[in-house]
Amino acid sequence: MKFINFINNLDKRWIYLILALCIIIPFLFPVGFPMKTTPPVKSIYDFIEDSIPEGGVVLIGADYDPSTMAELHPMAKVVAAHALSNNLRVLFVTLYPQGAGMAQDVIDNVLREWNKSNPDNPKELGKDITLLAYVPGVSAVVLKMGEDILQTFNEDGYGNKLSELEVMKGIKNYNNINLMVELAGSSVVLTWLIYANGRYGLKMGIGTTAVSAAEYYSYLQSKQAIGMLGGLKGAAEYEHLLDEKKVYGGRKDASIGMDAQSSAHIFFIILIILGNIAYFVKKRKEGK
Amino acid sequence: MLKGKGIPIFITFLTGMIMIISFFIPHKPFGDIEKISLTWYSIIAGFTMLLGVDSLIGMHFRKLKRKDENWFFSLVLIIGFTATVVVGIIETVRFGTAFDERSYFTYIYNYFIVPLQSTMFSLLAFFIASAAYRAFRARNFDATLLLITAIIVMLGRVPLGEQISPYLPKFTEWIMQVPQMAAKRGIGLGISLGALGVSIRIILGIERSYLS
Amino acid sequence: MLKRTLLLILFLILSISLFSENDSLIFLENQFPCEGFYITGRDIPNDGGSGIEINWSFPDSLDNCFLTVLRRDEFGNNSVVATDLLVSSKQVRDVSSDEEPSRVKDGIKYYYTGILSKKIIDENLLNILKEKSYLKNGTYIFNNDTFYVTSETDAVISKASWFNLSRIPVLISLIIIAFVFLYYLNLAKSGKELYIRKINGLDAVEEAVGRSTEMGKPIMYILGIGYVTDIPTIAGLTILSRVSKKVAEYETKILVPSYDPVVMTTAQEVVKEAFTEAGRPDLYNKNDIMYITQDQFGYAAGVDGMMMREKPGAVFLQGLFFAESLILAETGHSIGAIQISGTTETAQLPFFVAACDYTLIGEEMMAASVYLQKEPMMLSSIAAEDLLKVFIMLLIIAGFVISIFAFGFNIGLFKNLFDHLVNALQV
Amino acid sequence: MAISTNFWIWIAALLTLAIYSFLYKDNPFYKFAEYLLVGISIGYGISIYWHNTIITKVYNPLVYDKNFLVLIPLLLGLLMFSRFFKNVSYLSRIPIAFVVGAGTGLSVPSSFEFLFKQIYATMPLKLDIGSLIIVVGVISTLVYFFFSLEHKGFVGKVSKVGITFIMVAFGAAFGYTIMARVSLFIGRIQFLLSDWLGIIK
Repeated sequence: MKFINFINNLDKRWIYLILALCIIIPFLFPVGFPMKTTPPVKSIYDFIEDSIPEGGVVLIGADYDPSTMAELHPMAKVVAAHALSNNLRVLFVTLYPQGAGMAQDVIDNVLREWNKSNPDNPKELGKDITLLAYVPGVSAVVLKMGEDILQTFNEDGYGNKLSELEVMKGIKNYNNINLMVELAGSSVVLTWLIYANGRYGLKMGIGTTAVSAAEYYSYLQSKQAIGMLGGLKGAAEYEHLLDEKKVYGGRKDASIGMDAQSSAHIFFIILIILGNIAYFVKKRKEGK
Repeated sequence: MLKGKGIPIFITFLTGMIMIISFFIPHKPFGDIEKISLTWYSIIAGFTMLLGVDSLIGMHFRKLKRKDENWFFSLVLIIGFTATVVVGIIETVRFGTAFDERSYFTYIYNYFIVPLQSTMFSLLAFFIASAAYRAFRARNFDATLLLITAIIVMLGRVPLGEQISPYLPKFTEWIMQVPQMAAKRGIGLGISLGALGVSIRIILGIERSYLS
Repeated sequence: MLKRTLLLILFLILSISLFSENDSLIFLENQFPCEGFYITGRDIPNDGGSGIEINWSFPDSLDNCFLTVLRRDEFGNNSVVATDLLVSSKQVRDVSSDEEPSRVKDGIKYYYTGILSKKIIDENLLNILKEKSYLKNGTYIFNNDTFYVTSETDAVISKASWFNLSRIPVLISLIIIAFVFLYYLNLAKSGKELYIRKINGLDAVEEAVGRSTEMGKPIMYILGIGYVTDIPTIAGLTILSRVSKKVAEYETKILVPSYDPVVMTTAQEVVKEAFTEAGRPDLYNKNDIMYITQDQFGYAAGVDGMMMREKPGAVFLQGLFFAESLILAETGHSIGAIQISGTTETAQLPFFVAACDYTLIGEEMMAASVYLQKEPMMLSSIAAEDLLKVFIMLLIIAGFVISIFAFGFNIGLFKNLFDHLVNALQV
Repeated sequence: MAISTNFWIWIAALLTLAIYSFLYKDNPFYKFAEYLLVGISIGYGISIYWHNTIITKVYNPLVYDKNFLVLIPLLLGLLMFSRFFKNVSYLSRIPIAFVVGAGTGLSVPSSFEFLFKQIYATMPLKLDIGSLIIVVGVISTLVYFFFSLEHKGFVGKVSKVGITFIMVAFGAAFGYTIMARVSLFIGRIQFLLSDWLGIIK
């Protein structure tokens, strides 16, 4: 009864405290709630895993900014890490100036984590991975890349001549790229789908925010995209898949975020159930 | 005559009618009227902002002078305000615009305004919890329904829901697309009719409380 | 024979003349077959002028080609309208955009030429083409790339329309609605009694103000983060007028923290007038209606702090609210105030319902000032709104019935009917 | 990684904590952050206003484009100051009347557009149980908003159905939003633990 009374007169601050803990603890001690992978995520993973020969090229479009970073940043990290683990080459491209900072952060992070967990197979900037310099023009850039990537950019995002970089060896245009994964929360995804996929037949996967995911489902159905990562959940599923391979030790941002989300949601539900139990017990007592 | 309500009510009537008519006439000058009136509003609001600043800063000056209980915080407010304006002016002189990346004005934005705003915003995570705790009680049929849909949708959004049943996320989507959408449209239709009612009452001068 | 020779000479002269201007631009004929491709231009209907739309028709084989559109005006100035459009996009509009102010002027003759290419067009080529006063239609080669120049369109003149024909359905319904409103207005004038149903939250206004006065606490009225041009804010101001009249009658204090300075000044007028009407102009204090800041979360922080310190007994949240709605309502709840909220933002209503004692949902809030005043003229507008609701319901039911016949029984007549109905609704 | 040595990160972190202290109770730290935010944001607002309005909407058109039309809102804006002088303070009603007139006038056509869009969206483009539920839901919700009829008898029953729909919608919207709100806090935690304390990499 004491407990019921406590619940009935619960001070909000207990709720605040427990909620904060529910969210903070997964960051310090990742839980790893079980997760089912959905077909759109699995098909991107499988494509990189099985359909690209060693030395193949994955292009990642980083067309997002800090406002959607929470959802899309983990995707960029995990896809890049996966490609490296299969000894593929990774190129980042961005159509917006803010994207360059995002991509550089991903490259730094992934290289550092990779080399820490795989000292016997080190990866290098310029040899295995790089960022193509930002060039204004959006759809014009996408189109030019279909003709000649080296001419479109000239340099990488760090000021090196592309023609001198090992990572660019044998890459002329989209024909030499095995898969493009476009990460964006805006309609720039369509630019890539229409021009790069539509005109040049570039194989594409999409990574987008949970809000925009519904919008792009039709492109999966029409087979214009081979797969899609939707929001934190999509990124977490991918991390889960990569984790089973046990080759990469980087922090699983999306899974942690998802853990925090899940524990918060569970807490909400327990809270509501407790509140109702207390409410009914009290009502019955008062009814007597 | 100016002191009465007649002239202002006529002005409201006239501007209101011009706005409505211009919706149907793309020809100049009517076609641009919406854009122009929004520009005008921002100019008028800009001047009025000085009244606002006068109101706020004046109040805190008075508190400071009277050494009110919270005078120290009023001082913080006034310093924050003055410093931002002064930095804005200095950096405008230095870089041509205060919004330059090297400008300290940008620092104020990035390291004061952004964290304060986003932390205020994130308080919602807590408030939504306490509101849910209090409000989601199965008091009657409707409240129970509210509670159940909330829980279903909440579960359908996280992986846990999929573990419980693969249909849960789909059902969530259905709730959002069908019953949720239906009520939202119904409310929306009511709102647009209500807005029409308010507008017509004001343009015709039936409702004049705003003019005192 | 003579004709052929002449043609050959003409061709040579032309190619030489082209050649002499630029080493790499070569004129060829019929190397890039583009039969069936032609472009047309026309004034954009129903606009305010300064706009021309260019359409083209094309055979499927050109689906994947690029089209660049050039414009020549009657004075011979050339400019580029758009480059590298996908042919399958069918249309482009030559209008002013935010970045580029109006380039098309009304009343001037324009001629458009299209350039078809398989690859995206070279910047240098574009500059060369821009310099030319006239381009013969046919196929050219530049740096080994072939491209095809269409023949020029007829002269196109842009003009402004005096009436937007696509908005006729709106005009018709506006006229109908105006009649409905006027009809009820007349009814009210002739003295017919009009009814308004009970609105839950509003009967509590008196109680909230009264209880707050008993406890010796002020009232707080929050108008949200809208501007005076937003209808919910205006509705909030009209409710403020009625509430502050009660406040004056109870001789208590009303605090109105504002987000927009124009809203603040208007609120000052409203409260002052309400106090005067209630016969207590002496109680009015301009400083109680104060400005906070025009920053969504700065405003929320300021109002929250004010609530914690002034501890109002009743909090009204009436106007336009976004994410800050729950921040304010939860703080209001935690100080134990009676809260009456109302907004038209459907996304925020669930939070108000959860955190406040009473919530006016959407239209209820718009009708609140009528409910609080209950003047016949005001009531008439509510009755008119209700009649319109009946119209809308009938329309929706009719649409549903027609669709049953159209899709369920597959009757062509109803399919047409349904299409007409749907088209009429697309504004 | 270790704790940040960047002065600005520290400021942002301490201000973040000051705001969170409000969850415990109102206290001087929160007050400090609150007053500072209000003060800075209003200063920032004025600067933006100067940049966006005075320069781009008044000065430039007046000086470069010789667009004297902007003198009208300028005058209307100045009339707002009449409230500083008791004997002409009624003049401030003129700009208010203009602004309210413009707002209501603009809302009439846009309400229509909204109305048409909502009705259009309710038209069942395909025939299934979902469309039927939508039609029933929209109509019963509208009945709930009948003001000139007493809600009893048939109307009362239908409006009850309307309330049910409204409640389901509110529950769903509430549940749907929780994730986004929790994400906001996750974002701040990431900032505190990673950028500031460096506890997590």
